[in-house]
Amino acid sequence: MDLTLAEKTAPREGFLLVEIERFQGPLDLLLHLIRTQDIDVFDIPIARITDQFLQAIRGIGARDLDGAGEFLEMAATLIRIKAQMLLPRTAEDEDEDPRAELVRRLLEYELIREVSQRLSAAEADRARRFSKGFNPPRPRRPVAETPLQSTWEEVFEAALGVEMPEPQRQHRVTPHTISMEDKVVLILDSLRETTRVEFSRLLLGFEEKLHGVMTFLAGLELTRRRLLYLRQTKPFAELWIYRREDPGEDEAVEDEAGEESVPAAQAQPVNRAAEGAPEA
Amino acid sequence: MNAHQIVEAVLFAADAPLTADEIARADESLDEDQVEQAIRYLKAEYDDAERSFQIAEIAEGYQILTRPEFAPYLERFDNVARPSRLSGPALETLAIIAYRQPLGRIEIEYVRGVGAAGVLKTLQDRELIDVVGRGEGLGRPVLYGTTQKFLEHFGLKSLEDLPRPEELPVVLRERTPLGPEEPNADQLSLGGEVSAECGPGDEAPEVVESGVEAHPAPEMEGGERPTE
Amino acid sequence: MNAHQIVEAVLFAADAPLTADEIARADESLDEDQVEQAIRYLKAEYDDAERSFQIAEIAEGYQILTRPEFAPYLERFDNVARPSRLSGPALETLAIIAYRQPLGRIEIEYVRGVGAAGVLKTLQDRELIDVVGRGEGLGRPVLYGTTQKFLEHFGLKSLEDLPRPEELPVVLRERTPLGPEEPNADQLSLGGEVSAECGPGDEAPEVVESGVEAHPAPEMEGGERPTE
Repeated sequence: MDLTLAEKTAPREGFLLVEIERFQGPLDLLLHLIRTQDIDVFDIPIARITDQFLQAIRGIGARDLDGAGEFLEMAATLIRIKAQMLLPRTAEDEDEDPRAELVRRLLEYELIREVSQRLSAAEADRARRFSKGFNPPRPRRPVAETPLQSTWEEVFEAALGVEMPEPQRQHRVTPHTISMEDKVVLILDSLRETTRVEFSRLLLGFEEKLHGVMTFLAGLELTRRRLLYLRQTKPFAELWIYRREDPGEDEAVEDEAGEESVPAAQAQPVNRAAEGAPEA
Repeated sequence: MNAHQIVEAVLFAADAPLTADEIARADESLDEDQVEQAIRYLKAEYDDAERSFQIAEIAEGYQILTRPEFAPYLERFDNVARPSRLSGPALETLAIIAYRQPLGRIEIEYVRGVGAAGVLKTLQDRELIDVVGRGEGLGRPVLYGTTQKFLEHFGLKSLEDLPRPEELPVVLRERTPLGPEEPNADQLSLGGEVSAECGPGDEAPEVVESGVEAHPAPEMEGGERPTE
Repeated sequence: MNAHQIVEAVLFAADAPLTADEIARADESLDEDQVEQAIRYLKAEYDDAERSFQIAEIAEGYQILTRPEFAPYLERFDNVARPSRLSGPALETLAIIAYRQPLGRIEIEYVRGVGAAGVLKTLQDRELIDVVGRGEGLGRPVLYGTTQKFLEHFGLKSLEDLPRPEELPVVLRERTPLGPEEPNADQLSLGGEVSAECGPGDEAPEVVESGVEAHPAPEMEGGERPTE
């Protein structure tokens, strides 16, 4: 199903000017696409929206690798829904439109957006009123003398919640199948701190042949999106994947940093289901 | 010394909203009712005399604040502290927590579609949210709720001040529902359910469980603010 | 907007005494004389209405303060002890210190991902933590540890009593150096070095004697990160 991605996203068709930086996440972008085109949210033309979504995030990788995973995750969800829509429905499936969960999320997110705008207005109103600027220091009872109610259980609970910060943010992608979008994430991640990576390195730890195919397709797609280029010095030699810098950017700066430290390709994806996240 | 003078002095010296009960601690002779009466008296006095400040009702309490009309004059001063504004992601995250508390990080991330760890830490450090419990699931995830400071920051009297989901003009909802079936009433459908049946003009239908919990009893007694 | 209203608003919101000249900057239409005149007007108004506050002339300028007669009420108000709880960030910081002590602010901030200066101050004021030594690195950073009072309050016999079950996050169970992968030895991995000599149960190394060192001026800004 992932092959459809490359075919269907014809560059000019239904072109929408979208500045990806304006959006706070994939749902925000999706909401924008639906609202601006006056689309019925209960009957989303999923193929069209998917194409537009992919087109909109095309430029994102180079500038904001950090946020890319979230957008790509949504892209994967859209592609999956699109595929499900094409499948003949069995009797058990019939009660749930493949788009239903997405619709719920969109409606809820829209509501949250509206509330956050209200909050923003309330914040602005409050900011126009000032409290007393100065109060002479008064003899206060030392904090240490006021009774403390916190218990050791609470401290211990907090201890259990301490998380070591992740060395780098990991993209969470649901690895249902070997999807091209997963491979796109893998490649972009690998190129986060280095300018080039060997194709073979991206396959380390993956047994199935399909991984190679999908990684290659992902490489081609990213090449098409002008995020990278592929280089092979002679036939059957190692295929190198190079990050394409923005035209104006100084390549030299980043060049040294990476050379040695290609992040282990297997680091991603993290199984999101394991964290109890609902499946899209 | 009149009751309203004492109340005024306490309000004047406080650096955060105080409840009537708290104010009453200033003197044995005062009780909550007297404090509230004194506040009504002071409000009228300030209005009559056209004071540049007024008594605002915030976070279930009272606080003297300048009237908004004077903001342009005050904003010019370095000596006047201005609270910093929250970012879009921070506001959205707060909105989710305000309506759905208590809830965990995973749920918040699902609603926004993006990671929330950084924003949550920031909001916690600004004391706008706090850990209010732990969930049942794997690893007993930490659950967040809004705080007293949250109400103060937005100048809200209570969580009831937030609009109910049905009251919000939500564009998408105007459309016809997707299907006859009950949308999955799982923990993640604050707006979804409400939206399925009710057009913007209608009265809210019988209140849906999760949507109504939009205003859960906030567990924040005035006296028990988090330290710091 | 009257001149005296503007002057009142400025005096109310300013965090320090202001001279007539400074107050006049609130509006182009104001000059020093008008400000002085407005202040005389306000003083008379406050006297007539028997307000609980007044405009005091302090060496550097003018300031609104509560009248001294009301001091007893404010004092009483302050002294009604209210039990309080530690906030989520405070609990988390305390937990990190309890398990990893002695350690410095930089490391705490690294684990928590946000500034810790305010929380550390709170815990110090509560006498739950204290400065117990200084690290080796650049600037010999202050190291924190828990206090006797910490043990007493939480009913622990000793630091060896701290439960260390499997579920405890590795970062608290093991004393691997903290910091980004490339350990910038000077700043970030001091916990590792110090820990070599002192397990949680031991006395902390080189205890700082004077109380001065024990309570460093809280760098309120230093550690805080901008809101997200």
